[in-house]
Amino acid sequence: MSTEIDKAIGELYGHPPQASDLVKLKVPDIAENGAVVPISVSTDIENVESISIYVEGNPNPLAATFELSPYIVAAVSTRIKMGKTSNVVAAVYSGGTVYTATQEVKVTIGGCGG
Amino acid sequence: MAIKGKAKLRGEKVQVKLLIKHVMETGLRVDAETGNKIPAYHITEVVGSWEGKEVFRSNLGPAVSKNPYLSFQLKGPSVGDTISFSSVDNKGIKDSGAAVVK
Amino acid sequence: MTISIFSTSKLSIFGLCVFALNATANPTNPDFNALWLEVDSFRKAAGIQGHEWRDTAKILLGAKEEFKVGNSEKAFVLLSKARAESIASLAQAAREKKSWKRRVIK
Amino acid sequence: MKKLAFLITGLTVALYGTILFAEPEAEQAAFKSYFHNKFPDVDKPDFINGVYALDSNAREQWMEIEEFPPYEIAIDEGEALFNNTRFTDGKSYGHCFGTRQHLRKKYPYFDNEKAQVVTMELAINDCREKHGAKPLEYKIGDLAKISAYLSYHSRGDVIDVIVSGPAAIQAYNKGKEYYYTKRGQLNFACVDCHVSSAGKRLRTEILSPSLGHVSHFPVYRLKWGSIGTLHRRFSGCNSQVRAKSQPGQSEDYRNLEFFLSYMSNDLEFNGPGVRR
Repeated sequence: MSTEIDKAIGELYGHPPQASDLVKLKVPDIAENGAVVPISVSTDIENVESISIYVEGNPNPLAATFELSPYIVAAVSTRIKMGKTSNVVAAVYSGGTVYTATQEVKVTIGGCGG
Repeated sequence: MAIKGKAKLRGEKVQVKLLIKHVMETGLRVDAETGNKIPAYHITEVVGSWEGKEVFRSNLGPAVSKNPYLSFQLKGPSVGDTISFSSVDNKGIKDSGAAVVK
Repeated sequence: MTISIFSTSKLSIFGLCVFALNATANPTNPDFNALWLEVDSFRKAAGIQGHEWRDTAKILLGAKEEFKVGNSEKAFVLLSKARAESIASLAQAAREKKSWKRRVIK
Repeated sequence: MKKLAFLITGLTVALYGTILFAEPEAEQAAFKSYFHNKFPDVDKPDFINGVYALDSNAREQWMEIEEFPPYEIAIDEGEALFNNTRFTDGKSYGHCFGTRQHLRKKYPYFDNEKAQVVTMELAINDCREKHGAKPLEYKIGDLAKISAYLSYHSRGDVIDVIVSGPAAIQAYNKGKEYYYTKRGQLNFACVDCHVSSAGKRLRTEILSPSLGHVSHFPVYRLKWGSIGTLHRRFSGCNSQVRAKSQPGQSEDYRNLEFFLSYMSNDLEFNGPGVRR
């Protein structure tokens, strides 16, 4: 993971990230179109306070954050823009620890679809 | 109301999905005619509420796709309950919508 | 100095070559407008048959602009390009009148 | 003697008619079986899903977007436009179309009086003009939204284009010729990309099969970031092979739509759709 994302995570949560298998990140290996990349983050970690999504190759890596209440199950989805092939990072914040998962998404530039 | 919402009870959880009409301009694109940068214009915050309580809050940056889609799951609401949504963008323009749990 | 900027080999095939163009270094070549109109008529002829290419009209406009500001050499280069395109598109139109039939799935 | 002549004339006309008919029908069968043989693993009805019938990675992302597709906004806006528009004479779209249900499957059809192919988009603007309103732009915007709304309410209906009579067959043949003719600087015909090369990659794209091409329009293309009509896509294809594109609802595009729709007869309408 890049220091840029480490920094962004540090700024948001005040704690350094640690990679964890408990964070389930679902993104395509190859994006259909960088304009709309479906992404889902879920975890079995309890008492999740926040989930955030980062795109390494974007000028501002932080794409979105989700603040969770006790009513929320830790499973969120959205769609993000990606300018080029890069790592996508999901961070889950619970009990003073930031857990992360990383996956590369290949972005090919569109031509003719149909 | 431009926020479209859907809420479906599946087992014990309500799957909530919402779609907001918004250009989500990154601030990086250049206007082909004028050569000037198109200023960033995007939703900054989306809030979901149930029975007057805020249950969900999301902060969005310009890297979220045009016409943002968000989905989350709630524990608690039952069929017939209303989940309401509101959003605001970086120009302060507000939007809202609601979905009845099915 | 004489620069031959138009390939004449293709032209004669289609009987469209009414002149062999040798653009001279004279920046105010009086023939530009006549040549331009002719290439534009080729473009239109291809268009009527549904075979005009995407950029030919744009290139022709570009040639006109360049000529207007006195950039004659650039104007003739563009005009030459537009001419080649419009003639090739006319050739395509002629060829396709029959050859499309070979592709029909039977 | 007169009777005999009449009979012979009648027989000739009938025979002529049969010969004329035989061609589109046989061509349709050949077209379909080409794709069925080329992609034996694709369920026949699944051809309406285009490239997503062929590529599972792309299909998965597409299904995720279809969970709450961006064209739903267009459907809502199209509904409002269709129901709330009042022309200066007080009439509405309802006066032209009656119900909003099952409209899509009426189009395209060959109008013998007007001697031309009528598409749904053309009919929408005809309605406007009949009631004193300005026609809408054909490829994008409000017309595409109304088309999305009407297509949505015809989902599941079956494509059933009729090619009957000499004039209709002529339009069909013109559409066919357009489909098979190479155009543009790159010298490509529709058939070059969407038949023998369907399923193959062209740079980063998987080329979609022509069978079922018309079923899912209008589409919200991720590349466009908006909804657009079939004719917007046609002009995109023209432009990609560096041919001059035509205005929406040009005679060529309508004839092409007529031909392509006939080729996809018996498949279901499933528009609007999302495409990359």
